[in-house]
Amino acid sequence: MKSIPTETMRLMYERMVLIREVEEAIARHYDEQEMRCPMHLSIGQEAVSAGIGAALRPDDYIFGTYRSHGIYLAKGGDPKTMLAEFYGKSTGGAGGRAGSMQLTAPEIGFLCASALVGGTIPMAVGAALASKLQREDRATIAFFGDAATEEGVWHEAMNFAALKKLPVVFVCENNFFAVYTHIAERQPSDKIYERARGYSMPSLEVDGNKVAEVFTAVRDAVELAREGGGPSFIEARTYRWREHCGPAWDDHLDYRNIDEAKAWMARCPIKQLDKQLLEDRLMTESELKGLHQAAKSAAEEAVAFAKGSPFPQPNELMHGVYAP
Amino acid sequence: MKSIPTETMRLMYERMVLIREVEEAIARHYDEQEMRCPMHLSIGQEAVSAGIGAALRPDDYIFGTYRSHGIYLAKGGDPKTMLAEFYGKSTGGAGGRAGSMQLTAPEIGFLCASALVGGTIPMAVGAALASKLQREDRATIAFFGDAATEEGVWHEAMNFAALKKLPVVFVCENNFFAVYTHIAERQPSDKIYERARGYSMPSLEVDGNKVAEVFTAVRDAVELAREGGGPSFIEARTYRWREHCGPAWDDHLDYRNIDEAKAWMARCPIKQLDKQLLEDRLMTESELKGLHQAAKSAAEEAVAFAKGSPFPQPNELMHGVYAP
Amino acid sequence: MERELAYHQALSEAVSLMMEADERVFIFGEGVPDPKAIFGSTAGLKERFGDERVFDTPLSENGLTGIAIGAALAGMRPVMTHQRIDFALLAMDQIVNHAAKRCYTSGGKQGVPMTIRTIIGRGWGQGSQHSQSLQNFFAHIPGLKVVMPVTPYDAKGLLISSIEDNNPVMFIEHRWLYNLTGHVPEGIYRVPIGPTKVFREGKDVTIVAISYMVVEALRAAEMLAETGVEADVLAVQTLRPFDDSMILESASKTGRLIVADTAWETAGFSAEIVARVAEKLHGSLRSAPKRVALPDCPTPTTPALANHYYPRAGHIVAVAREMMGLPHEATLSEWPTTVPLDVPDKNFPGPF
Amino acid sequence: MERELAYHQALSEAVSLMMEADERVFIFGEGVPDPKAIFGSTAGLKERFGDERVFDTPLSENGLTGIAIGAALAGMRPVMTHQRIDFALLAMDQIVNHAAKRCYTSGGKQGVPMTIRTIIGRGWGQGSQHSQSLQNFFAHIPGLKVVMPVTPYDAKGLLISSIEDNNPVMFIEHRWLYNLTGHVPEGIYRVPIGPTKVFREGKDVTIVAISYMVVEALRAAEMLAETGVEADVLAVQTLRPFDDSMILESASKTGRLIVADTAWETAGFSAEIVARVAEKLHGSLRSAPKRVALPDCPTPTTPALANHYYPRAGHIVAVAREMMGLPHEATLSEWPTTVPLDVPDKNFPGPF
Ligand SMILES: Cc1ncc(C[n+]2csc(CCOP(=O)(O)OP(=O)(O)O)c2C)c(N)n1
Ligand SMILES: Cc1ncc(C[n+]2csc(CCOP(=O)(O)OP(=O)(O)O)c2C)c(N)n1
Ligand SMILES: [Mg+2]
Ligand SMILES: [Mg+2]
Repeated sequence: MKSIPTETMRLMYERMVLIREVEEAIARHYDEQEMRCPMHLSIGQEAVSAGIGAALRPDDYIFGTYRSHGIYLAKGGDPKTMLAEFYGKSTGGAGGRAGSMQLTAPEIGFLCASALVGGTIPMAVGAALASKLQREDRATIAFFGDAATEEGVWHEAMNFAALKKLPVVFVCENNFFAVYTHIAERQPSDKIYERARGYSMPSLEVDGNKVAEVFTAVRDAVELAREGGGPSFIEARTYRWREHCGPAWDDHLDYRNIDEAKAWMARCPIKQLDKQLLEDRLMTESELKGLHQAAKSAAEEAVAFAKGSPFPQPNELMHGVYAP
Repeated sequence: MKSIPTETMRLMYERMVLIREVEEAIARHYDEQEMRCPMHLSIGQEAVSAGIGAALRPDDYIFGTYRSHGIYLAKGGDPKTMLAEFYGKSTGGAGGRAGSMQLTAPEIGFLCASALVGGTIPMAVGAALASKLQREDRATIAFFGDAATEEGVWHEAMNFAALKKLPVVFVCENNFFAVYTHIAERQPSDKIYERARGYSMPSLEVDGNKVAEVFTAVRDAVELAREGGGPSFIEARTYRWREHCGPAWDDHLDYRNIDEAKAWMARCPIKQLDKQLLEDRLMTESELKGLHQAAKSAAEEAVAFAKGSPFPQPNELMHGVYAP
Repeated sequence: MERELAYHQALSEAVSLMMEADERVFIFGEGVPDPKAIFGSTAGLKERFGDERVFDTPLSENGLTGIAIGAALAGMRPVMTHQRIDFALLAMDQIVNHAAKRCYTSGGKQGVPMTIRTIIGRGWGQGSQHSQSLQNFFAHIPGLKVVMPVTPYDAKGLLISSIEDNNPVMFIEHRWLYNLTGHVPEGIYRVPIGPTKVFREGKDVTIVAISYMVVEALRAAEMLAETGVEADVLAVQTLRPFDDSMILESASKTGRLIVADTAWETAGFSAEIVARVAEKLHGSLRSAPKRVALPDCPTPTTPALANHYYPRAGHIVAVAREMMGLPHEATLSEWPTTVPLDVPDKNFPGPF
Repeated sequence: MERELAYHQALSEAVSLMMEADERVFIFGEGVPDPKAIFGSTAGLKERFGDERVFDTPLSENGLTGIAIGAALAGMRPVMTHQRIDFALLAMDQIVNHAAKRCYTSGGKQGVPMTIRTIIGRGWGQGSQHSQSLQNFFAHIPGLKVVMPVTPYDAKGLLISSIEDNNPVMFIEHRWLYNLTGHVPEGIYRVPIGPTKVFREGKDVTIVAISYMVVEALRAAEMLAETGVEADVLAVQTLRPFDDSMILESASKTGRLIVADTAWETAGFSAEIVARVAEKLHGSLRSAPKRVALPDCPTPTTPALANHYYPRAGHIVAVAREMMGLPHEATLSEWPTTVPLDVPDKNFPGPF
């Protein structure tokens, strides 16, 4: 296994912190009822996004889900336009038409997110097909949750990608839950990567709370894809901290094992890396503090920018239904 | 492996011959343009149907495809009402509303066929769920072709059946083609049973031209289902002789390897059993001849019955859109 | 005093009573037994009937719908849920190609006694993929029945009729009706699938509304009454089989027709209603019929645009007054900008 | 003398020319390169452009549609086929929830330049699952374009326009038009998406028809002409965006409207056309508008019933004469029982 350059470790740490701080800011401000759209946070799952983002080139593609703040930021997305979108402002990435669930940013290669579980998986395969036809060595990431693999379209997309040996990497963020429903009520086994083996492509499992593991797996899969080696499947096992949709804690609803939840939180992807970076002397206490401070103010700046931006005008309602 | 009772072997032989003769009769009469509906023949694939039929109780269920003449007859369906249906007569199983593609016979437990590839697979799982809720030890067969496993709904049905350990047996009739398209253009591997292993259920491959192999596999799977052991997957590898839809030979279209086709025909499921039955002295030459003759006349009787039956009346057009 | 229940309570009571009365009835779907219990509409069922007859599922909309069909063919009476009608788009093959065809293509031998509960909604940033009103897809298909209850009373009575029906019923609820309360009798009673329901009588204009738009239509009728205009308000609670008799009767009485739908105007069910009246009451309308429905664009998430996307009582009032030849009254047709328009009531926290 | 092509040849020529002109164009779908080549409509493409740009697929309608969307978002111009519109029901999530929403929900940043070729049909025992006319599903959805060409000339010109369009186009062909021949110019030309096309002019009655029903409408016009009734025959070749201007013009001229559709009458696009005229031409029709479309039942396979299920020229004639106050002429409205009615022409061997 190739070692990971220091600046890559720093970058991933920085991005995990940014994701955490931006989502904490969303959580702080959400009850003001100014972000009037459903919001699915990635707090606790930052390592998966950061690991993916650091393994990609700017021209690579990502297709995500309604829970994509993390990969948007990890791919280099601007917090300002994202928050403005949540606030429904004309400065938002989609001018207030997408909200959080359909966050899209073609300018950074984040081609589509969907409020439909599994909806973007075949699109990712289609983008990979395009890259192949275009003779480009671009890689595409299909990013989705554990329950998305229960949708028939996942199967169809996996089969086609394997058949045509397309440059796509399927990254399944397995947090064991679909809303309040544990995977045990949805699949006969929670080892999704084993089922994926049936599709004639490399398939492995990584600790989704260890950013280095995620990065290494995605980097290797992306390399394989660029070389024409076809698709891969990666299951990143992690855990959602807050409620499925919204900023609150929902353990009082008693749908999941509280000890299990605590154990996962103790394995916070950021804290784990904190320790390591300090032990390995890659960063100092104060540098880390600095990063957290910077991220926090970037987040609040984004909120301020969003709040200060104008709403779209009523006469814009019908704009953009069709492309010219 | 438990041995197969002589009368079961005879029964399966008898049914294979009946299927062959009935379909040959259809082929003979089709050009008269009186059977005005698409027709998908099972000639060459009789062993799969016969093996399934002999392994079932009358109260077990089957869900099929648009290529279901074989399993209909193997489950004990009446050739007369089937032919009458093809001729669009009121004596047809569905009074002329279903034709061949949606052949249905609840009276023999053949609950549904569909012109949509894969369409009945989840229904079979649902019927199995019903049996479980009803505390009955009934088994259900989901019968479909190789291409049906490319449909997302196959994946969804497999996952749910495994999750709930339902008494259903998935029998995939792999004849390597979807219309003119070879499986190599549709799936990364032609070993479908290997992919099925990813669903936490027993999965095996059998020679679909050897009725004894099919019977044994289905019998064991059905037993497992009755005992609450959950679903199984069986891939029966066989070959279609005539064109995908219609009675003609279409090798002039040059879409498949003619030697491969010849090799499969040399392995005719009926001829193979002929030899064996004679060698094992289970039947005599004349008995066999007798069976063929009987089947042939049963087929022609069915055609005569169909031709002699009345058409439905115009005022019946809107009958049966809704159940009372 | 009469017992009052909320719409969502009426729904769970209907299922509970039917599960008690008929062991062939069971209910399943994504989230059915979870803490939120489909916005409360399946609350208590799992505790009451156990997890064999009340269960959660994988995310497999098409497969699950086929499973329901198969169970129905094998003698059960499944009730399944698609929490949003947008998700039902994944199940169109099973609903349209299979459930709707089975009875006819079996020569009438087989029924498919299944009920598909699904929800439409509006507002609160749900956006283009979580707020569609696709009832006309199903209303177009022979072999299906399509029911859209408005009140708690009708929700319970129609759900019971749907579960007892031997055909596939698309039972389409509206999220903004879930907290609506009203009288709901105890025990099993039936509201027949079919007839259009008269909510209010008036001689001047006929307002035919679907689902939540009935609420807006009744508000509009109130506002109109204040200015001396009396409206007939009719609710089409069954889109298929569609019974237009009450509508024709009312429209021939008032000579004016407004159709208010939650869906897009173009090619929606509101067109069918207008067409029926045009065909069957030719020459008897005093003014051109009009539809109050959605413009031809996907749902925007921002309230700044959504506020101008969704029709409300004020729009209906404006149309009615124009038909009556009365001057435009801004105060009646403009909406208050003080309260948020993207929630059913001001206590609604969102998200849906 | 002018070059004549069959409808299916016009289709393959359009794709061939576009693939030659624009390397971003490719075509795929179940059976596209096989010996039957989608009833001839993709004939020669694989030989010409190779199996990377012309390929067969697994049976995965929803996935393949999503793949086309993804390729379009990544700079390609996919043309995909669903050989029967019934199969497209498996892809409704990708078409309606995704393709149709992408441009709007990206704030206009993204287009989805994809063309979905799909076929509707009638007769020859195809039955309830292989002969539906589901155009109204798509006509109801903002963000989609819906095109239904009638002649070989329009098939080629509209397919070229569709492939060049930056939006998802549902391109709906009719199996019974495939052998229709007509003049088709060489090279690339465009027929604009949008306008309704006038096929024949007459002062007495307006017949608006969709897809194959235009053929029946023209036959009806012939028959009517023999009895002195002159019909305007208009073809709606674009259902979305729907331009009703020509229809309004014609209907206000003749004062009589008949709408002939291949789909079910209830909740079909024919209702939208009638509703538009009712709303915009109130009081100017001399007789009630009428729809000639399918009754509320699934398609039976037996010709004995199918013959009474599908509308033909005779039905249109009967309706027109009734509108004109002319006596019913059995000889005109009854169909010949000598020839089979379930095939487009007597040479048709079936199956489809
Ligand atoms: C097709 C579809 N079915 C159901 C839903 C409702 N829903 C939204 S998110 C979700 C859970 C998905 O779980 P998973 O894929 O594991 O992703 P996670 O939320 O855990 O990140 C469900 C059921 C939906 N949005 N789309
Ligand atoms: C959903 C769907 N897609 C496509 C078709 C067209 N079609 C009919 S049969 C067939 C081939 C199916 O092959 P397979 O499942 O292997 O069964 P076989 O015909 O070989 O018995 C196809 C593509 C269809 N009927 N339904
Ligand atoms: Mg999850
Ligand atoms: Mg096959």
